[in-house]
Amino acid sequence: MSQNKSSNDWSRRNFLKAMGLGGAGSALVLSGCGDTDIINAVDIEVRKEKVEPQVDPQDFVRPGIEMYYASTCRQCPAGCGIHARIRQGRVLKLEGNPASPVNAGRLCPMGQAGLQGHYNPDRLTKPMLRKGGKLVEVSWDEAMDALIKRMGKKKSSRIAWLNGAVSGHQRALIESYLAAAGSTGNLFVFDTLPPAVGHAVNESMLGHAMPKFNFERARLIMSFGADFLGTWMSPVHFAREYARFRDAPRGTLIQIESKMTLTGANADRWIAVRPGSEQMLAMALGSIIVNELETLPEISNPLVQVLADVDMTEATRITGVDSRTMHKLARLLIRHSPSLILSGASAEGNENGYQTATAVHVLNYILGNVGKTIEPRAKDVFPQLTPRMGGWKELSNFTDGVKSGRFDTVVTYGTNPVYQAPDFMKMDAVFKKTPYHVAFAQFPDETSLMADIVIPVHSYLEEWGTDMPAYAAEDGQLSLQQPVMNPVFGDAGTRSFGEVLLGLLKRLDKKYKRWNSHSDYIREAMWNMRDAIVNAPKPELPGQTKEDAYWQGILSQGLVRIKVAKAKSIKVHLPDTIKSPPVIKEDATYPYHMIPSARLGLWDGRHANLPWLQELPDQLAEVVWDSWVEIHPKTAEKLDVETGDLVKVTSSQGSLEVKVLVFPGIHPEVVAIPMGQGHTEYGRYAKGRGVNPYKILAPKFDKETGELASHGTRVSVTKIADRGPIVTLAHGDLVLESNTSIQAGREIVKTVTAKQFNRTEEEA
Amino acid sequence: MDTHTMKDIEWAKINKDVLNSLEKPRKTFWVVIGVCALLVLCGAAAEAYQYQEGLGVALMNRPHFWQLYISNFVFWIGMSHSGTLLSAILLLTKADWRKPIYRFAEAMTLFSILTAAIFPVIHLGRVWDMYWVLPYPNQRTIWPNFRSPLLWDAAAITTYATSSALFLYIGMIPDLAICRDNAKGWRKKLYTTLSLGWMGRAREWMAFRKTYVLLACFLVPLAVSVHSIVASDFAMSIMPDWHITSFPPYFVAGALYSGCAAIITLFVMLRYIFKFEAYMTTEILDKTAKLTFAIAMVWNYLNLTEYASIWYSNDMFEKEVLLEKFFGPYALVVWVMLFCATVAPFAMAFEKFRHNMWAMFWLSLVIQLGMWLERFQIVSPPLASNHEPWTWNVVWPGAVQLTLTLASFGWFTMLFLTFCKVFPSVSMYEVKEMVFHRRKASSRSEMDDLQKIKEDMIKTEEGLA
Amino acid sequence: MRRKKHLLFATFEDFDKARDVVSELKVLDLKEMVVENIELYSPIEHPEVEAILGEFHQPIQRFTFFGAITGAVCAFLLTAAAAQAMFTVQPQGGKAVIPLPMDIVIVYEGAILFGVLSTLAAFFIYSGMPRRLRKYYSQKVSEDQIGIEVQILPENKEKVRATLDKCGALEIREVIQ
Amino acid sequence: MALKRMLENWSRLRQRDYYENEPYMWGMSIDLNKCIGCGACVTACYAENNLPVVGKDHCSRGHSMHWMRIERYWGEPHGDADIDIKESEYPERGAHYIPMMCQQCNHAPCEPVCPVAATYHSPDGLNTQVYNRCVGSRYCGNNCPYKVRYFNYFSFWKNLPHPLEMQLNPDLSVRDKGIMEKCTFCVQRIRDAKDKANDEGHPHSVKDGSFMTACQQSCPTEAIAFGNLKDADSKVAKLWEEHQVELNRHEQDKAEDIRGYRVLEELNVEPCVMYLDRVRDTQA
Amino acid sequence: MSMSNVASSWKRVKAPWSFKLTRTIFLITMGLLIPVGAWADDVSDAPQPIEFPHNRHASKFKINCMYCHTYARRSKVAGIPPVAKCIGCHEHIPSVRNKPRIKKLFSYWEQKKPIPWLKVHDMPDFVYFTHKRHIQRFIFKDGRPTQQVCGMCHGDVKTFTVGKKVRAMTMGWCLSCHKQFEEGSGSDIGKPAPAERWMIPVAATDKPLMKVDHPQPAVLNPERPETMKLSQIKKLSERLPAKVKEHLVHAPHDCWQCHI
Repeated sequence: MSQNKSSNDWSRRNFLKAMGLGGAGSALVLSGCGDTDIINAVDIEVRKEKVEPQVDPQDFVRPGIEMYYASTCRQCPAGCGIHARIRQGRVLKLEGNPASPVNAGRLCPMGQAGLQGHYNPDRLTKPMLRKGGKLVEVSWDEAMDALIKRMGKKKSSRIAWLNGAVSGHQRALIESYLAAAGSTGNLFVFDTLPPAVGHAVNESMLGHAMPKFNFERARLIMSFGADFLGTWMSPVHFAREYARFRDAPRGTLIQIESKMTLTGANADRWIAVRPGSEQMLAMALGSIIVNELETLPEISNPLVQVLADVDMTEATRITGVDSRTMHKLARLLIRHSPSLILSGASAEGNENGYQTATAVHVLNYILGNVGKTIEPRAKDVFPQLTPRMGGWKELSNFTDGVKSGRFDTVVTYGTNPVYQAPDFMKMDAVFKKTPYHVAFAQFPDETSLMADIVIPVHSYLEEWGTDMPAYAAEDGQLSLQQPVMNPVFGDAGTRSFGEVLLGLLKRLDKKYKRWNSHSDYIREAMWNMRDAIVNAPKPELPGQTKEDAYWQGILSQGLVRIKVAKAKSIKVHLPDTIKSPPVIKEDATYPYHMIPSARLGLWDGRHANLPWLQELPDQLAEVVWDSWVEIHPKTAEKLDVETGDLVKVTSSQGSLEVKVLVFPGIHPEVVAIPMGQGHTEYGRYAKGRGVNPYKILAPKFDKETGELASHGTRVSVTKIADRGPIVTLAHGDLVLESNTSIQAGREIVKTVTAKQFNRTEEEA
Repeated sequence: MDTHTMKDIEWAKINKDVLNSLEKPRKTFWVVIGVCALLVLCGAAAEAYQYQEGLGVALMNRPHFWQLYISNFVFWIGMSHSGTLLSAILLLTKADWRKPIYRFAEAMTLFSILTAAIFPVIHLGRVWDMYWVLPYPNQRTIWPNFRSPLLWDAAAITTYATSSALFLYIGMIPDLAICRDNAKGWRKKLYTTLSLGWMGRAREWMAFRKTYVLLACFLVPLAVSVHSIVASDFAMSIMPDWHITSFPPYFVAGALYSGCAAIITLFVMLRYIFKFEAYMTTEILDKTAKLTFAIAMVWNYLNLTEYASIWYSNDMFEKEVLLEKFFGPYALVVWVMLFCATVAPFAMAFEKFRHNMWAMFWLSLVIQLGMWLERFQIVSPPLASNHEPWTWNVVWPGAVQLTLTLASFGWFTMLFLTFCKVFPSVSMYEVKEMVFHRRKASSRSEMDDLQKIKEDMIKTEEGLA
Repeated sequence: MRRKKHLLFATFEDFDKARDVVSELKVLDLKEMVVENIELYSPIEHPEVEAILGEFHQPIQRFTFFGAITGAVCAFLLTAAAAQAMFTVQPQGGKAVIPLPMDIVIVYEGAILFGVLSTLAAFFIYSGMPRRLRKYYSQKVSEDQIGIEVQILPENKEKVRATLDKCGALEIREVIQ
Repeated sequence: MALKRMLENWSRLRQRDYYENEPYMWGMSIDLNKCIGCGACVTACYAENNLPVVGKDHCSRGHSMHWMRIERYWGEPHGDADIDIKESEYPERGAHYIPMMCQQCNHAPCEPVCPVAATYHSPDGLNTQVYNRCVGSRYCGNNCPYKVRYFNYFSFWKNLPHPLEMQLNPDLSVRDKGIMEKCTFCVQRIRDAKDKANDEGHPHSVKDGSFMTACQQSCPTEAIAFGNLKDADSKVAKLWEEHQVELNRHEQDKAEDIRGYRVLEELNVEPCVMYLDRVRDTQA
Repeated sequence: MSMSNVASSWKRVKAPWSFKLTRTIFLITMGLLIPVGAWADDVSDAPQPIEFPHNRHASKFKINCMYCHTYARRSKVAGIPPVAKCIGCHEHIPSVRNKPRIKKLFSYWEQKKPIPWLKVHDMPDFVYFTHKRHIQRFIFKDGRPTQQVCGMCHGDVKTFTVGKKVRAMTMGWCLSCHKQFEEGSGSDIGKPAPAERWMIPVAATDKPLMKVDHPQPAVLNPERPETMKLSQIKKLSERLPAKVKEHLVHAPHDCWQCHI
């Protein structure tokens, strides 16, 4: 790679440019580095650009010609394969890796915006130590000494490690470090969005946390709040699956949820259901089907009884879905077999989440989808590399541990509980309580800034690693992650997480001394599993060693496939019964349900510091750079509020002040506030912008798994100020005063029926 | 002041009165000048700010790419019309009541063009590259695009400015001579140079009359073309409610309308400031008012036709805009416009009203407000609800735009008053002619004399032969 | 050396007198009494006096006509040429080689502009302006008096002078140059 | 009569086939049955084309610069298939998404009105915008029926803090204040593709799919197809063919029920972007 | 940019009449807003870190330009040779090892520091120029001598020490070449129209706008001092092989080929 000399007074240089050329008719200024070579600085007096050749470049580096490096996207746990476009040692754009079965050359907005995390002006570039109560920047040596003093020697189970969703060799390395440090099992994984409840149910009923969902075979998908196009595990992959599902003969998508998600917006039928009553609806459908189906698969009596006992009128009352619709849906399910029924955040994010998910799979079972559209997984060959998604339970375990004083050192990396967790969990108190808090961080986020020592680490575009996708499109896929350019801030600025951790490991465990760098560690690890890999690359060029060829081969592919045994067919463990759904009581003080809605973009808030994503309008509300609360027109009428009014949303735990957006795609008893904003730190683009709905969540948990019931909070809404500007790109909405932009008679978007579509497509 | 006495004014007195106006006007003059200068300064500041920061500070956006700058441009071009056009037409039709007022009317024309010409410049995104619009042979072998109505504007305005400036100047030469003969100091030098040694010889008078009439013949079609070209800026586009066939005549009528109103305003102002009671008589005001009324009716007719044609064409887009105009966010503007420009002028139907100077003064201002709003509602509402519903949005002009608008009024008034202070704003020689001819017309005997003399002449010629 | 010019310059208070003078002078029947030798100075136009005085040859309108033609042609050439240039430098299908609408407009304006300018030129040519004031030019003329300048042969001086007096000249200057 | 014939000759010159022997005519096809409105294309466009991020205030003033925008409509256009649940209080058939970018019209209204000819039609059938020629009269912006031209109201690049500027794409310029800009069909990629074709020795034929526009490349559902309409076996040409869409809408006689239309085509601007109708199952 | 700057840069211009005309129009119309960008970057007087003797390498030792500027034929940019390249030869040339310039070179090498050259030919940022296409076409298709081809734009380098900017590198100057080549091609697009010809004196002049103190290679052939007339160009392009003519069609006739 070329050594990367970036301009330090870029804007000044271009200001001169603009002056010099502005008159000549260009007010156009070129990007940071010119195309010739790497421009270093400009001398104001003589207006000269320095142009510095590389000292001793590798021969594939050519000025003005781009190269592509294969790596893996770490913007979300989906782990898409990426190709990074490099010019003069700068990464310019991220594109999907066509070889990756997850995304096949495609990339979502978050993946694209990874660049801005990498080049983010707010990245931590100096290690920080807490001196006299506040963090001060220190030299690397000082920081490393402090770190080694703390983590470099054996302890008996005194280190707790809180990490974001993690997999691959990063996970292996962390776990082996903890083992070496004598703190085995102290790795707590916390991530907001992965469906922990769903995983638990899948585990217990289908034998695997994440069986394969075959959209293509399904003729009908009924999704209880699973936003698989937006935020459900692997958006790009499911979007591709969805595209195939939509080819003629076109499958039908039915979305059942209380706040329209991106998936709901693309559904053929979107059904608004009262939050928490999804289980009821599922069971009601179940009972209808059981009655109408002539051949039932064998099923335990109590369960049939439960389904048979469902009181339809009661169901109608609770769910708010009339029985005509219910029967229609049931009949659709029966007619379009095989179908696929999914449950997602809004269904599982309630106190009866586990039951709901169970009911959904019972439906799947009754309809005989298991084995057709729900396919088995092969056994994992390297369990230590499989992804750990974590969840709220692990976070509370961690906090309990801290409270009980079991740990004297707490390490956080890639997670931000201080921002994420509701107020009632009192995370800041927890972290204040920790004797010593080490934070590996890329940005000054809320959690890291509470640490006693902050180690600035490389971005994922500067780091080595391997990674297993949260939802494996193919069994045994392991993607590789490699630095696509030299560190933006040089090694003096940030350091590789793996490097640092390996360094610590060496002090604890002799056998790690073998590797003098993290990349060697990865390389050897990969070399060691060469026999377990499907057609591992062989040498082609003369004089190439086996290992080099292999290494080059897998690096340029960006992933490897591990040989796996043929998957055994799924054996369903039906529960004997399903707990009857809780009755949803009217609540005088807090009449509305609050939904903290996640979206493809800001995700759970970790991307709030990326300008592109801040400026990417919400796919439904079209609002940018801000928070808002979505309210159904009827409710708005009742509350006498209109788009732009400022309201106070109060729960038992506190209140938020946020602008109203009157929004048709939501149940009248629900208000929805998007996640992602409301950072108190986290850099110039995120800090002090909007509100964070998680803060006012009520302490409600799923009975079985103990996961936080994120959709179970009740709130009250009161108007406090009149209409102000709300920053939406749907100007039409605001002009027309009828907060739904219409096409005003123009045929901007034409629509045809599925029947017509199928007919014409078959002809063609 | 009754007109019939106007024939009794001594020629010497005419000189004296008019020349006085150059020397000592009322105090009001200085007050007005001061205020205007201040406005112009604010305008300059605003423009500097905009030049530095970029056009965004004017609070235009997508789809409101055009706003006040353009509507002001149209307004001022319109204002410029009646001056020259009326003067020329009345000259060709030998209406002698034009004589006391045409001078300042033409001055008004000239200066409102100068004002209008500023706005396209302010409006450009990259003012420093404005010269690219000019056709000059250059290294790059690139030419401006003559298909663009904006270029037609450029051509039309250049021509119009030049021609009306010349028309004004030529018409002023004999008066400049008079000034020359009576002035001292720097004024003497100035007038001497400008009057080009005019001595009122027969040959000069003859050449003068011919030239003047010829120029007038040019100016009538020119004035008409100029504003129809400005109209084509809109009519040539495909925007709903801009792409309208009747726009050119509609614009011309509107131009004459606001122009006449402006004449009335300035008429009263000058009359007061420079004490021209003797020359700017109610009779003239009355005639001007009638003219204005007539034109107002023409304009209304065209306006209503436009609405009607849109309505009956039943074109989705255009109808949309029309409804938005009347009931949408800009409704207020439209209704006020309709009141000021359609209802208000009916006051001029009453003689009492027409003969009341100050009433007419305020009415003319109301009409001009109406016409200014008219220009605004031509530009903005169609942009607000265009072909693409997604981009519909409402924008009101920001502080910068408003400042520059006010400044333009200041700029115009300043230039105009300065002109009146330096040059005779009432044409002395033509008033003399008027007086002369009226006197002659009124006394029968003189006619007879003339007859007799003619006969003598014939005799003598026979004698010579 | 050329012969000295003898001029008589008289001022009168109104057109009637001026008229009389002219007719009288014509009656005198001197051979130098032709249009070119009688100059009339006046504050306003006086068509009827000219009727007596006789016409000058001032074909201004021809200038105007040809000026306008030239203007039109130039404008057309300019636009046509520019269109050509654009057409080849930037090929844009859907654009005529020489687009009419714009030509109509530009040619129209060009014709008027050149027409006006040439008319102006003609005016200066035939009115003999710009020029210096004559030494004997009386400022009264620009106010309310009529001046008459007669160029005569010395021997006829008295006769003419008498005529002028008879018609009530306010003052008579005698100029030799 | 003679005049009529003359005009006819001229109009022939005006026709598209003036470019008959030009090898390229770039066109696009977007399948609204596949488009899910996720916005990947929008971000990709930001990354590829050096689009400035303008920030909250400017967005609120309508100064945002997304060349590619995704329009979301709720209300149904007439001719929509939904009958049974019209009176519902929810949009039960979901939203209407449509990606909207410069349609590269062949009779582009923006071209003739530019006083300095900064926008014109390229031989490739692209509607160009030459930034360094633009003087910012903004007439083109008014005249664009799709309102997809974006004006630099400020020098947005000035608030790009180091090191974010290192991401900027050196293949095309960064625009300063006072300049109109718009989607270019990623002309820099087109140019590189031609360059490569030239090296491989077939200068007149860029192979179909040898390059992609940024939006097409990122689209997770592969709803966007892009290519050379003149090349009969290019994917996009085939799509146009089978959906019976002709560039000149007077030449196209479309079977009623076949999908495929161009937005506002009744204005006869001959857009190069074809949309395939959104589909909804009304049985559900 | 101060006015004085403008003035001085104007003074040094040796220009044909029509350019003077253009210039006057500029001055009159735009006053202070005269473009200076194109002329502001004349760096022939700039002190380079090492006074590299092009004359030695190019003239005395007849080293092919593309040996050092190795990217020229495959990339947009010719590229400044990496330090390693200089060392590659010079460590085998002990004779000059102690010359100050070489010492300096080696000192850079030992510290592994890049040499901070000053940019000599700095195109405006809105201009796209690719060396590759020009090299490919003139050297590899026409088979012209390398130095002549490079000389078209970079002047007679073998007489330089450090590189100088000897060509205006303004748009008109680029067009001058391209127009002349267009003459040979069959395509009507880009061929100068009759109306355009009377501007060709402006466009087709090869006279540099910067004053230079050494003989100029003309557009096509370095031996001939003056610009080629269109007729000559035509003859020459008729002599060109067919495939080249075919290739000529691709000379830019579309703004977007150079300005994006």
